[in-house]
Amino acid sequence: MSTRLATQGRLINRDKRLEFTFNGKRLQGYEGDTLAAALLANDQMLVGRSFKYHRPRGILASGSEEPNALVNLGEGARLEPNQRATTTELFHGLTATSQNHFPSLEFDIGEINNSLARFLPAGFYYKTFIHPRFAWKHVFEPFIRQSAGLGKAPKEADADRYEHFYAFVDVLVIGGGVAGLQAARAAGEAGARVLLIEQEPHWGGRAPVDGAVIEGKPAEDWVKDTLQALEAMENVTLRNRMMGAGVYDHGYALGYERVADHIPGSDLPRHRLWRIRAKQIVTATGAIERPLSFAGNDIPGVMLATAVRDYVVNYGVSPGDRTVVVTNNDDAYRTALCLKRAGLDVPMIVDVRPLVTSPLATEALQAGIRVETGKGIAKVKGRKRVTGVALCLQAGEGSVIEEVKCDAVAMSGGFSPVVHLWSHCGGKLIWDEANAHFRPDPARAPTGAQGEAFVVTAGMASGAMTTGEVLADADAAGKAAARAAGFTPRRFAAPKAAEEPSEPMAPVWMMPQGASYDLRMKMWLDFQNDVKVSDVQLAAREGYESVEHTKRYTTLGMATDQGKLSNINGLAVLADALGEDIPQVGTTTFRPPYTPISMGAIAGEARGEIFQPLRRTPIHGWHEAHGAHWEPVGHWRRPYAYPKAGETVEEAVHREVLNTRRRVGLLDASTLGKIVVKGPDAGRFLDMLYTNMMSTLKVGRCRYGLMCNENGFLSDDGVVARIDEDTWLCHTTSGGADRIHQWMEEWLQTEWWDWKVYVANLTEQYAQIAVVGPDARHVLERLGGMDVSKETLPFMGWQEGKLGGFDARVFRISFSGELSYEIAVPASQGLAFWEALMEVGEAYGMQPYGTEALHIMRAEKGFIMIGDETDGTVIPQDLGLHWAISKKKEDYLGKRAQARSFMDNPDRWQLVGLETLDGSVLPDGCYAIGEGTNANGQAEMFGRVTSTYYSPTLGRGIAMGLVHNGPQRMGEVIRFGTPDKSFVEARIVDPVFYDKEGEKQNV
Amino acid sequence: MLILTCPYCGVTGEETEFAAGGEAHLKRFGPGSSDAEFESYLFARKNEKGVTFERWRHANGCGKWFHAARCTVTLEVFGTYKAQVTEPPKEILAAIRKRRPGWEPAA
Amino acid sequence: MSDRAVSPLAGAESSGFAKVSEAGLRGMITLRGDLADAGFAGAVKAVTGCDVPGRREVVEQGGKGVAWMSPDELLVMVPHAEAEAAVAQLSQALAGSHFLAVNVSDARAVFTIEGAGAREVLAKLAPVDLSPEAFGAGQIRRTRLAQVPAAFWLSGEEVFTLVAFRSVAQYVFDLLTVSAKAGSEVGFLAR
Amino acid sequence: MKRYSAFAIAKEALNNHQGWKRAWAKAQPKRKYDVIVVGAGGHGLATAYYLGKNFGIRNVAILEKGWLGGGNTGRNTTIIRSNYLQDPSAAIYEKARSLYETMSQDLNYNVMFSPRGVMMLAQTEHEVRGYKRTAAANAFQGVETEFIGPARVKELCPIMNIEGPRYPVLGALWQPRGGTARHDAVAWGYARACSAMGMDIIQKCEVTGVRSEGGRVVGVDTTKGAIDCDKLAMVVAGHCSHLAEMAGFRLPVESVALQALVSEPIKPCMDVVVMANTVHGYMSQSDKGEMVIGGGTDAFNNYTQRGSFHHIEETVRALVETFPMISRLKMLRQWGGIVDVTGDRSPILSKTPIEGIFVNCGWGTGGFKAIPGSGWGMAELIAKGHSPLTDEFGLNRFTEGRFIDESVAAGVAH
Ligand SMILES: Cc1cc2nc3c(=O)[nH]c(=O)nc-3n(C[C@H](O)[C@H](O)[C@H](O)COP(=O)(O)OP(=O)(O)OC[C@H]3O[C@@H](n4cnc5c(N)ncnc54)[C@H](O)[C@@H]3O)c2cc1C
Ligand SMILES: NC(=O)c1ccc[n+]([C@@H]2O[C@H](COP(=O)([O-])OP(=O)(O)OC[C@H]3O[C@@H](n4cnc5c(N)ncnc54)[C@H](O)[C@@H]3O)[C@@H](O)[C@H]2O)c1
Ligand SMILES: Cc1cc2nc3c(=O)[nH]c(=O)nc-3n(C[C@H](O)[C@H](O)[C@H](O)COP(=O)(O)O)c2cc1C
Ligand SMILES: [Zn+2]
Repeated sequence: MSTRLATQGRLINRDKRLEFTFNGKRLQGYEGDTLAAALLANDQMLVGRSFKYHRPRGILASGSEEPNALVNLGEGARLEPNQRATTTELFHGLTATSQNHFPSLEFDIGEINNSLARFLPAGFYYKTFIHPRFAWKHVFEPFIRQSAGLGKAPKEADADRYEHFYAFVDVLVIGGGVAGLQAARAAGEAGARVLLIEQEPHWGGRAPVDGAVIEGKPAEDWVKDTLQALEAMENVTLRNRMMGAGVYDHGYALGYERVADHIPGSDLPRHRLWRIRAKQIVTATGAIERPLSFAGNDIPGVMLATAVRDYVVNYGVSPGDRTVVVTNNDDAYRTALCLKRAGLDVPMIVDVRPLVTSPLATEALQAGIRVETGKGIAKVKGRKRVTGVALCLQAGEGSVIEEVKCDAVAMSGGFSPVVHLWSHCGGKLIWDEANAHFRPDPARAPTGAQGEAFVVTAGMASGAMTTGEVLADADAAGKAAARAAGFTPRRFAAPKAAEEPSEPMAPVWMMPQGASYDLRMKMWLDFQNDVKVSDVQLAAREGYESVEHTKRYTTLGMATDQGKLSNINGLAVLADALGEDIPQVGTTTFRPPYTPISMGAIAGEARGEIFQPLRRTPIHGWHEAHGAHWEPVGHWRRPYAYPKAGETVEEAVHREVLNTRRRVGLLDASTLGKIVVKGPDAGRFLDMLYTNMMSTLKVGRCRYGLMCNENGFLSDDGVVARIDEDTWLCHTTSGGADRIHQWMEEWLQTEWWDWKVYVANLTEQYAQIAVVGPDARHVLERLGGMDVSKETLPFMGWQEGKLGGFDARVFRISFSGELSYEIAVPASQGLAFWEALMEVGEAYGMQPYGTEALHIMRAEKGFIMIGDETDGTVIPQDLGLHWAISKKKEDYLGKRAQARSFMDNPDRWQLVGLETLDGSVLPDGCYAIGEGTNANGQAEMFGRVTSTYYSPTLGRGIAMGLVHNGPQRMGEVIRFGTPDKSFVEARIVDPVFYDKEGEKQNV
Repeated sequence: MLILTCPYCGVTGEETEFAAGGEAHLKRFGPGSSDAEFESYLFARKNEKGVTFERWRHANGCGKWFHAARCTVTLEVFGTYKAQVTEPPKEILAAIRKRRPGWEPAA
Repeated sequence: MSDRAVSPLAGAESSGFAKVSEAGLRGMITLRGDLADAGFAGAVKAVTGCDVPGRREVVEQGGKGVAWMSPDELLVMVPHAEAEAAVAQLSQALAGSHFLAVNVSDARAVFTIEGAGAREVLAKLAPVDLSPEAFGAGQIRRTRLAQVPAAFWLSGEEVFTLVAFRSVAQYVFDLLTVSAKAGSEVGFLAR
Repeated sequence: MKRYSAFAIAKEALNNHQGWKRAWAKAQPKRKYDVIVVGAGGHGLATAYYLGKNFGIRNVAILEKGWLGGGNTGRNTTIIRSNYLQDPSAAIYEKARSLYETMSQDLNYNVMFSPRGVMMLAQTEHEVRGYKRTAAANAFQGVETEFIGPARVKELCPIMNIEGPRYPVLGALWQPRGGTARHDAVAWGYARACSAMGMDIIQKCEVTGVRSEGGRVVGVDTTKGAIDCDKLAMVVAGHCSHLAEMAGFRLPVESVALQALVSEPIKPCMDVVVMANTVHGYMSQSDKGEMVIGGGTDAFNNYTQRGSFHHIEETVRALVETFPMISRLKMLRQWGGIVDVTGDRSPILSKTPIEGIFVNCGWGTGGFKAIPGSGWGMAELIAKGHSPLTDEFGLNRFTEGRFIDESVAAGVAH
């Protein structure tokens, strides 16, 4: 039985009872409990099922290393799968369910895998399910997938919110045990800005549980005093419930603060992800106890010895009435003594070491505990709960000497420093023979921005094993970090701890040493993923010799605990199987996060409306209020069309085209890029940027221009206006504005830095509105204030002045083929100007139109669109734009590229118009298909559709496309293939479908 | 997550304030250059495993392009310098040699 | 036509552990040129009454101000209605030299973040050390605010002025508002 | 080689699995080989395999500086599809995809090819057009794809939020027989088959120099000594520039870090692979239950196998938007790989300025799916001097300005 004790429980508040449910059962715990402690207090040792064999599993540990006790926490929009019960703080109303079983935790049909375990060794699926071929997809894989996964998949969107925080410190100390506290103190006293973080809700780590004595007082008191001292320091910040999740390059560290996990439903952000930039990082992350590998070490009731102690001391919970302790080191004796003190029975301490005479052993003997040395456990008895252990000689093959009844086993295989954070960014390890663990090699620390070491370890994380060593090491680490961050440490001595003499541990990787196969296939290394000693040995035998191969072949260490308990044991077994030394075999790579962190925290505030910036023009609100159907264009959102009640989007588009062609339309063109280029060398500069000549443009005039990249491909186009002698205004595509502005800056700063040119991106300074259609001039005349007649403002001219009282710059340019004005007014007045236009336009039937109508009208005129006719592989020559490529210029960006053999070749796909024979609309993006096939058996393709629309103006489909030698093939009928492999015939025609002579725009 | 110092505005900021811009000190080849010269200008990258000279822009800051000498294996930065030069300045070379004795720039 | 001119969010406000407001229209001029040139400094002084600020510095006085944006660029601040005139005045004063002066008032949105928690509101969004030791009065920082560029400085003891692009004004306002949500004080910068 | 089967397992089970032999032999370098392949990733191993299988060239060594399959082959998000736009790409990726269909049988090693279907979301009009174009091209390239509407997207992937709020799903390019495979198993399966043909797979053997005489390759120097060869295939992904430098030429390649992450395992909830390129993230669920997630690359050259965390952030942000239910899942592990990105983002399978040296690189962020096709073509190139699968992927395309640009339709190449 596991149960609540009447005494002990330093972390719980017995005055405050909390109710919770587990698998629907209503249970009670105390404030301060973890869910695991509360479950144990309610005798709920069985908490889940393992991944592969569905073995019954109990609570094994008391912290973040726990592999078994994973639950579905909460429900609905607050369901969180795979939550570790050992790190979940109990709160009132908590609901949890166990995972990975059907129909119930107690009776799980998946357990059949357990009886088949012999047939399911590591990597069995690589060797089977191969034949028949279709069966993998239809039978085997669905079966394997059904059994995949642990926790339930949430179905709903998350009800909580998350945020980020940027913190800059001199010294970040990770881990708030006595080592972390002392390191923070030493660094803080030196004057460094220190942030000390601890994943648990309380401070002090192991020392108070272990009964350490520091500066003559119990560790608990020393912790309290030290906390007080730290809190008094202005330059030190303490933060608990905050895990050091990862250490990255240049002193970047992630802190995962669980702000409101323990108070769900509060209005606080659930998690806060701290992005910490530290000059120096101290990892004082302690050490993790290792399990021992004996048969049945996974049966509920077998626990880590320190965990057993934690439950008794911290929560007043006893995991069992009769606990057998099995160990290879002195520390587990503390557990035995602690149980004894709590009035519980410890029938035996099983110690693999031949002779133990340390003070702790003496104390145990004095307490009346039977100590069996040189022995091990042959196997644990029981299925869903330990009922006893069989004792054997450690040196032998497992013949049972004696059976001992018990309901719990506390095991200790020694301690491994928590080196994860040290290793994330490249810190290297050394093998410590005496303690049989890897510890950080201070000579090969992670290096930072200047190549300097930026991580130091402190305490047990360094491999220090007694409280005295821990404190001395931590004090030195804190001082070293402060010094490296540019501070002078104070010369205070490190605190002293009472001596803790102990006897050396004895590494034991298998119990007993000569265990048979049957025993080895019952010795769990990775509890969650069901990897056993026999599996690692099999991997080695089959040549998966690299520790990385073993990991991937057996899945050792790949579970949610990332092998915190299993990795060292596993690689020791591997080394043994290979006959190599452990350090030679090495570890797998430690990767962030230290323990899993929520996706919500990573995404932070970026969800819903602020998932991404949404760029709005000054007229955005008007469009919204008038039913715009939106289209994302970069981060902008532009009206695609404005459907009226009862109208489809397509109908709206057609109406907008016709209305603009017949009367007058209004377009919000504010997103167009507007870049001013000024200086004595501006003309020369633009001549390099554009394929055509811009230096010769007259003041007051506009010219359409093309820009290519150095690879020769067309990258942007737009109308350039010359403002004055040394100033040009370049319009770019909406998507191109920022890119082209940066492109200009790049060339000016990095290539032609001696040219006198300044550029500025004025895109957002202006609202730009196109007034388009036969009545456009009338509308502007109504507005009044400026002469917009053909004579004063001819096609491709611009002028500045007042229009309807607004400061306006009016360009007579046309992307539709109609009489058209584009008018720029200051953005702050954009909405007012738009509304003024709507008002005077009413008499002319003016209606707004969206981007789709714009696209159709430009296609009717045969104008190219960047992104449609171009795709990054098209050069201007392909588009028949030779007229826009200056022959006179020696150079422009892209010119040399266009002289390469493949581009200089006249034999390319070139722009033409396309008309289906039946007037239908060619499908988007389809290809012209020839008769033959190529060497790879693909049909010959010799052209493709780049833009295709139904033209409301012409009442039939029109298209543009790139066709092999297209312009030489006018009139030819070619076939286009559709995705369903049928064909549509189309005739090659001139790409200008409407008003070829340009009479409509030139009025 | 690198930190870099912009030599123009002096800001020392994290990588997200900057934009990486590829190999530094490329010589532009235009009309009249050979196919090989032009191809190498556009494509043949040193892609050094070790000390590299590269371009960055202070995108979320002063907007200026600058150069950095960085190691692609350790990610340490030896220094940053202005973009208006055709080769790394002496101080930068010295800073590199200080930490990489005997290092010579690749041809 | 300033009576028809509206600021991007019409002075929207929100309050949590700091107060966030869209600060209305400001006149702003991008001025590029040789910052070390005496004539240049004179023109700036004539328009704003301020000296050319040092690297990453900002000066404000009497509703006008100048901020250092880059080695060849200043942001000149004047009342919104005076911006065009200021551009003209600068252009006249600098005529003959190589410079650029353009009105960017309407390309910007301006915010203030006020209160003891203002630093933390920004520190949730910008990768900048916002401790008082690292960032004080008279400094301007151009940086990234979540996913957009922004610049800010201290206009008072606990008042930040923040400038971003107009098109993302709503996004910036929403970001600041969420960051400032009451109860979510971090307690790191202001303890 | 002992054949793998359920029967063999049953038999071995009774023998306590003591009878299993090494999957591939431990080998020491011989003095000389007909062909040396540098790099025991998927592409190197597949190249060797098809040299042996299709051309009978078996005096082959595969040299690997670390552990075989430990490069990008062992750290990729395993997406397999062939719905590429340009002819040469569609040809090689479809060849690969079709070889994946029978790979488990061909190699007698279950690589768990899972043709569960891959969809690439269209979330802007531009993407809709791009993917319709790809579907149209694929129809005539022998690649089975389809442009599907939002309702079908939702039906295939119920956990997706197709309504936005920011970028509603307008449709998707759907390749029903795209999918995933067990990445490590691909490397192991090929290694086992190569070894069975008598080839030497030599691990922990780093090539440190390339020797040539009169413009012709004669051998390599390695950490296990000098080895001679008639032909040399460099198939080392992110390290190709480094090897090319040893041989004295430069490649149009840059090495950058690409990152990925997995969530904790949950019960099956997603039967297809989804790529969302507008917001930039992609996700699938592995047979073990983790959500396997990938995103973009760092823009600077990097050889560390670590990347910058803000890319993880962007990716996760995008996917929480697309799949709101993952918000309460947890990231279990993140990692990086060094990928080799070329000037046009398409691979290079080519002869080189040094006679006898061939390079296979530049697969960048998307070469896992190509492994068998690439090996097939590369083997033919090495054995016969050219291959229809590789002809268009030569280095000369950069001189000529003849690019194979895939980004034009899809934006990304994974
Ligand atoms: C995070 C990530 C996600 C990806 N996702 C996908 C995906 O979903 N779908 C997809 O199709 N592709 C994906 N890719 C790309 C894919 O992984 C690669 O294109 C592919 O694995 C490359 O295989 P390879 O055999 O060429 O290289 P690698 O597998 O990298 O093998 C090259 C080998 O060469 C060895 N080597 C290097 N130098 C030497 C030397 N001097 N001497 C000896 N040996 C040497 C290396 O150790 C390595 O083992 C992804 C890549 C990454 C990093
Ligand atoms: N049992 C033994 O054999 C033995 C031996 C030596 C010392 N000890 C005791 O253990 C103490 C060791 O002190 P210590 O401070 O080195 O270790 P510790 O284990 O006491 O403290 C480490 C602390 O770091 C925290 N932590 C770990 N990873 C973290 C992360 N990623 N983020 C945030 N917090 C994290 C843990 O929650 C813990 O509170 C000694 O004082 C001694 O009493 C025990
Ligand atoms: C498709 C895929 C699935 C993975 N699943 C897991 C997993 O379930 N658990 C885990 O720990 N790692 C998983 N990994 C990550 C690997 O552990 C490892 O990080 C990755 O292969 C890179 O190797 P490295 O971290 O050793 O450098 C997975 C990797 C891939 C490519
Ligand atoms: Zn700067």
